[in-house]
Amino acid sequence: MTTVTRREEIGRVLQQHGALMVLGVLIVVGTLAFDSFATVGNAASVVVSSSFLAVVAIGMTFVIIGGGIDLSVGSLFVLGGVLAAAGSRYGFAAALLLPLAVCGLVGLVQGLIIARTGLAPFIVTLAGLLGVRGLMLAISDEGATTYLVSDPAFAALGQGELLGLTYPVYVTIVLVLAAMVLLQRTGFGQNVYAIGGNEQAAALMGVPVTRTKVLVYLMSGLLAGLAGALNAARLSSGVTILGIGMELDAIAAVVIGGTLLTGGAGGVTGTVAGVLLLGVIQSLINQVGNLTSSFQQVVSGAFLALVVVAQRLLSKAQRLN
Amino acid sequence: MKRTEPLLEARGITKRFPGVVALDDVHLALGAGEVHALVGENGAGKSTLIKVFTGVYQPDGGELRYNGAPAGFASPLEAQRAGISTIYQEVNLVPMMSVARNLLLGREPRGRLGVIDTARLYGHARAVLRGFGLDTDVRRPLRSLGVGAQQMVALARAVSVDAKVVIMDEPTSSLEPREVETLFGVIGRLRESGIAVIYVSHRLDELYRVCDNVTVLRDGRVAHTGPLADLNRLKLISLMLGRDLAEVKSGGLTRFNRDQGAVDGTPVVEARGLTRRHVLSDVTVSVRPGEVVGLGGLLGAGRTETAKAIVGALPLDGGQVLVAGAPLPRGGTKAAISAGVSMLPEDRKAEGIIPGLSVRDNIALAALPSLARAGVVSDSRIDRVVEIFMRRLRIKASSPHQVVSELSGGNQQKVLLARWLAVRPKVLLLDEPTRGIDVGAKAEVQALIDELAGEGLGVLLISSDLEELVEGADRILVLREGAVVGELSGENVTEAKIMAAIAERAHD
Amino acid sequence: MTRWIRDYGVYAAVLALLVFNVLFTPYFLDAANFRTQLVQVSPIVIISLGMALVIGTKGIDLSVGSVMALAAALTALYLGYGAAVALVVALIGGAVAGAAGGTLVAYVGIQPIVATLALLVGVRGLANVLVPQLVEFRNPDLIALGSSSLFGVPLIVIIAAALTLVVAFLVRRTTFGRQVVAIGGNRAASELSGLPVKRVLVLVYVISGLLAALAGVLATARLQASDPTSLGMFIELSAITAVVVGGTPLSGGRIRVASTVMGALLMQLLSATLIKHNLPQSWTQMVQAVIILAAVYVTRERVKR
Amino acid sequence: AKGEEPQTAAAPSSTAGQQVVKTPTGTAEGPACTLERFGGAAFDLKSATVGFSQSEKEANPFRIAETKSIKDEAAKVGITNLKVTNAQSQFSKQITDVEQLIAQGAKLLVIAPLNSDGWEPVLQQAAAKKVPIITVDRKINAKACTDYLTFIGSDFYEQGKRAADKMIEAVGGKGKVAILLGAPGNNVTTERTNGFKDRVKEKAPGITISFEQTGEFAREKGQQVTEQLIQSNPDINGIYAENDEMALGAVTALKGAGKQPGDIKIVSIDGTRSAVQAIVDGWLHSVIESNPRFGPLAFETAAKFLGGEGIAEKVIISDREYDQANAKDSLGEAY
Ligand SMILES: Nc1ncnc2c1ncn2[C@@H]1O[C@H](COP(=O)(O)OP(=O)(O)OP(=O)(O)O)[C@@H](O)[C@H]1O
Ligand SMILES: Nc1ncnc2c1ncn2[C@@H]1O[C@H](COP(=O)(O)OP(=O)(O)OP(=O)(O)O)[C@@H](O)[C@H]1O
Ligand SMILES: [Mg+2]
Ligand SMILES: [Mg+2]
Repeated sequence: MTTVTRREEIGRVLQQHGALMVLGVLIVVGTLAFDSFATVGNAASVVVSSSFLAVVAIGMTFVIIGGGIDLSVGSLFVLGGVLAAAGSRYGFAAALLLPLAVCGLVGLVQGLIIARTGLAPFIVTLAGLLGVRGLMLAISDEGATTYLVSDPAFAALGQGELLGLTYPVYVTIVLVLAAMVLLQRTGFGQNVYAIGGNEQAAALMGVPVTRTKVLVYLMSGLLAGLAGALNAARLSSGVTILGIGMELDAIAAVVIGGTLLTGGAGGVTGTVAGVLLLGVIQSLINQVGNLTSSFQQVVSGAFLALVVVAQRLLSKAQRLN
Repeated sequence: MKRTEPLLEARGITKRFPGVVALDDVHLALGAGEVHALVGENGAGKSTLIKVFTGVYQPDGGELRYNGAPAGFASPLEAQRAGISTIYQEVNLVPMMSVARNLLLGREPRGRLGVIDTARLYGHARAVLRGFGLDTDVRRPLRSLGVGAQQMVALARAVSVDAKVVIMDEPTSSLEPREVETLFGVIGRLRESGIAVIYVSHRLDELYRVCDNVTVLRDGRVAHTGPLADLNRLKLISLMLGRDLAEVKSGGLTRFNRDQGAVDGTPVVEARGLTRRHVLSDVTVSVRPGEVVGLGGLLGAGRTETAKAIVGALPLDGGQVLVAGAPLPRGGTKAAISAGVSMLPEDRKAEGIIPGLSVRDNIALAALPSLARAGVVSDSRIDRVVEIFMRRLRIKASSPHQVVSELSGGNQQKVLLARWLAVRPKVLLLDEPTRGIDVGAKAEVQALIDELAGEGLGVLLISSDLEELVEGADRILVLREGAVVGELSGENVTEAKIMAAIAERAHD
Repeated sequence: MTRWIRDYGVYAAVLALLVFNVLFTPYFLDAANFRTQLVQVSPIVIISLGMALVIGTKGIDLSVGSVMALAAALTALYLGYGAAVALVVALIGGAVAGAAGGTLVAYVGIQPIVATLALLVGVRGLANVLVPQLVEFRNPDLIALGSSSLFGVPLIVIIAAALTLVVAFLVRRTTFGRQVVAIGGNRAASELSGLPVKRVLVLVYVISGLLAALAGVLATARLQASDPTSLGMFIELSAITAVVVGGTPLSGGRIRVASTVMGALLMQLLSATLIKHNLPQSWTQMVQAVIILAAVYVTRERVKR
Repeated sequence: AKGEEPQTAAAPSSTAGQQVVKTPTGTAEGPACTLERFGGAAFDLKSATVGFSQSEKEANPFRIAETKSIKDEAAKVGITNLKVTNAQSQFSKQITDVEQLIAQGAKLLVIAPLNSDGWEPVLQQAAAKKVPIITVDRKINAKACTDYLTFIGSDFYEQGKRAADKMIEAVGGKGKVAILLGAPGNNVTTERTNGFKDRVKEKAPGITISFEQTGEFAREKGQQVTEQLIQSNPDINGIYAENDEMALGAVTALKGAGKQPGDIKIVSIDGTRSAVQAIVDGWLHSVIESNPRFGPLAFETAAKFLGGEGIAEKVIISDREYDQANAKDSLGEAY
């Protein structure tokens, strides 16, 4: 019996921390292969640029653990940025609150629709993806207007540095820690796992299913909006062409991080590892420097497949033995 | 023990589903400290009534009263907050969460800043479960426990909240005898502390041991309600079935009627030395045509695994299955099925029914290849087969096209039996074929097993119901920890001998 | 009544949109217009048919757009040997991509959305490696495939209609179809019932790949150019939308072929209406979002309480 | 540059398609930027790490020619350490790409920006290390000589205006015209649209723009939109396509609808070989060039800058135009 448990445990560890291990391997390989890989500047650029996807992916982690999916985050990310830049004309508070309010509202509405009508999250948030991008285009005059961040304090939020890393990195770290506590140590987190693991049972056990779902999508919307706003602060403008396909990156990061798409299991640490892994892969491709653009895609696709297959086979082998 | 004012009361409750009236003007009164049996055939409406009490369904008519005032619960959560907690027929917990988190979901001990205190969470969970005779690592995911242990967790969860009413829908169907005793102990304590219990079970012995009053449902209506002591077993059965006393009497308690030991001939299926690490060790079983071989043992003894191994649904480290002398290729159930070996799985919901499909499609599923020509199915052939089995097994459905998930548990089980009979097997492995089905259906299934064996079918019968095993089987293998620890045949097939076989080795 | 709306809501919506267009869109009743709409919707219909099968097994295939691109690339590469050879090679390419996805799903046990996401990225990359830029061609056979008509009905439309019938037959009348639905309904039970679950799953993804490849060849023939870079971008979302709007639940276990075609038609008519009325992109996307939600809402499976 | 008059004559065609500067270095565009003013130190271009950040996949003729031109010229000049990244049309990725090029020690950056705004982090890092940035084909909205060195490229607004002139000429100053817009949110789309509309309003009030829908710069989308367009607006006289791919998609649509060359006048921008061929075949009326061969000019500018010369804040190249008159002869120079 104890052996069974240990094997299970190993399988679980591989499933949950596989991304971290692969990440470690890649960093070692990169360091050995390229002089300019393990430099402070390069590491900082990977960390800084990953932080925005990480914030989005935290929300996605909650959604996926809760048994759902949120395709609207890419659109909410760009909308958040445009709103933040537009809002910055009215000061710091407006720049931060406007995107949070609107993106939160979108998340809330999606959550309500999903929880109340039982429509599939995939399709509801797919409509969200379209509708939100439409809204962004409407606000930005079909994309012709790029709002510039005019509030210096808000711009500083995205550009200010501490110990060589910009503020958004610290915001992300705080959010990750908060998300870990929220998932593991609060009733809400338990409810998320429960509805993702067995929604019917959760309902019968007294979990407020509707409220939990709504909160999860609200959170995802808020985080995507926040990430967009921080990014706008960093770029000093509400760029309108961002976020296309970002939902897929976020989902990939969450899955690589060991969270099951079927819901009920997973965690934020894995997701962070997944996000960094994607960032490091990109960085390595850049280090090679002369891969044609199509070949880069083949490499990314193959790598994604490889990671999930390896993870799957390792954890399966452990379980079957 | 009786109080004047009922604690929980149903007054004229009616609940309709498309095509059925599941509950029709149902009255039920429950006093504090009372253990109230709720009985009836499959599909009588027991589970539905419970779900109305607990806010899963809203009644179409009638009134619920709780604590002397009208009440209606919009959700299970509300009912739970009001003090009504429930153990449902199927284990309803979250398999991937840890035992402790399942047990205490929603009322985890909090530490500083209102954050869950994991140390206390695990400590508390361990303590609670020990009170239920369960000593396990509470940090492991729930799914790593056996079904029985899971049910105990569900039970512990339901009872350990501040409940005034505890509803148990067939709590013992997956418990082993020792666990059943623990449960009865718990019920006794509940009664003493003035908590009311609604107890649903098809096992009549249990009812007489723990219940004060009984309400009999038949086709959604109350057929009788009153003290249980006023009814003897036969009277109770006749009320449930709606048939005459005399008729019931002549039928006996199980419907088995076999001349035991009359079979011989070469085995139609022979499993040799089935071995799988930590699960099965060197299990050898054979079944001859017309023979019913019972598999006895406690929960977790490896009976299900034996059956699964025979049909190829479980990877093996060693061993071989021979059908009519020829070895069966491994890796999937298809080969076994086409060789004539079929298995009725134990877990109806997870491994049996396909909930979204109709009764018809569920029955025809396994037999499809034989009901098709060049991959194109023949509707008329399917209809013919489906009709035959629906009639023969008396499947109660509004039409063959009704979605199977709308049927009651017993009828779903019959649909599955029909699925397996439709492939014309030579050997049928039945894993708990009568679990969770009512006396009437149980008798029908048992009679059917008899009849099929009479026609030359070999049967491997797995059952936790010793009476059923003893009366139904020609020969019994007793398993313990994945190994055969005894074989009984002829005169030796008695409950006492089975118990002895299990016990002897258990205390080695 | 509610059941009627659920089952035929998408037909009603298509009808409503037709009526709107007849009343408010100039030249809508021209035969040429209907031909345009049908021709444009055909590739999506073909892909949706495969997608419906995949979704029926509780899966999803995100790779279809990239498979279209791969087919376009292969067509360009092998057109030198004649249109027929190019078509066959493209179909083989699609089948191989489908088999790869199916194998990851069925044998390795990767969740469909992840397996096909990897293919979405990788296969398009591969298509681009094979054919890095748009290639025009003048092969008369291939151009004919894209632009000729039979009795006034474009060949592409005939092909899509024929495939619809084939898939409907597959779903309703064959063992394979029943098995697909059963696997989507309860995989464990299907396995225990002796269904060749893994084989059926692989086959379903192969069919989806084949159909996507065919759609890719047809789109290429119509465009008279092979464009692996942008062909089929985001078409997986249109196909999934068509399937779901047609009332096939994403939770698997049920397939509605005719309604899927209607779903595709609905989305096509909608986008045509918005284009013809010259709405800006922002409006187009918002209106589409609302219509998708409304359509899936009326065709949803109702939860009983 | 918005106020400038359009080039009236096509650029000389003796240059084998190479770019020709329209606003020569150091004239008319404000004070020239010198190494001294910029604040950096001179370095040897040949041995330095040079980064090139491409914005889109090299899958359309423009990007292919652009990347090739940069790489070829780098080799020609003798740059041994050229690092090329590709943002695959994802703006966030491009920012990261450039940051990583800086981290890898790039001394000079040539950037083909996906977007004009949003370069703040890159500019800061480059400024901190005094890395000169030359942006090609699209501008960056920032200060030349402080934030970046200079911009080499076309004027998209100007291209729109010139396309309008061609359209006015084609339809005779009146009629109904449709626009196939580029990808929404893209600066190029915006400027080519504004230039076209402004010019039409100013010069030919008789032309109404009765239809504008996005074709997302892709051929298939251009075909589909045009198919819808000619159904609902059969009286359309001209189509302005904001790139050649959409124009060629429109041609396929017109062919499919049984139209003859010249029935509907099509004007587009880019100057790819297929488009110029389509002029020869009579399907396109004219094409305004957008020349992607930035390599020579980019490295020439860099060399001058490092050599202490002053560089203008914009180096606007002179785009040619192709029409019936010169298409056939210029085919060899189209990319
Ligand atoms: N969700 C539902 N939709 C339609 N019909 C239903 C539904 N739930 C139950 N029924 C029907 O209501 C009747 C009562 O079912 P119920 O589950 O209450 O029976 P039961 O007494 O608990 O049976 P069992 O002993 O088999 O569990 C049956 O005829 C059943 O088919
Ligand atoms: N908690 C557990 N942890 C690990 N393995 C377990 C656990 N519970 C059961 N098993 C394994 O599963 C095997 C069979 O369990 P199962 O309960 O299905 O047996 P069974 O004899 O078929 O009982 P029944 O048919 O009454 O349910 C056991 O032999 C044991 O090795
Ligand atoms: Mg029941
Ligand atoms: Mg068992």
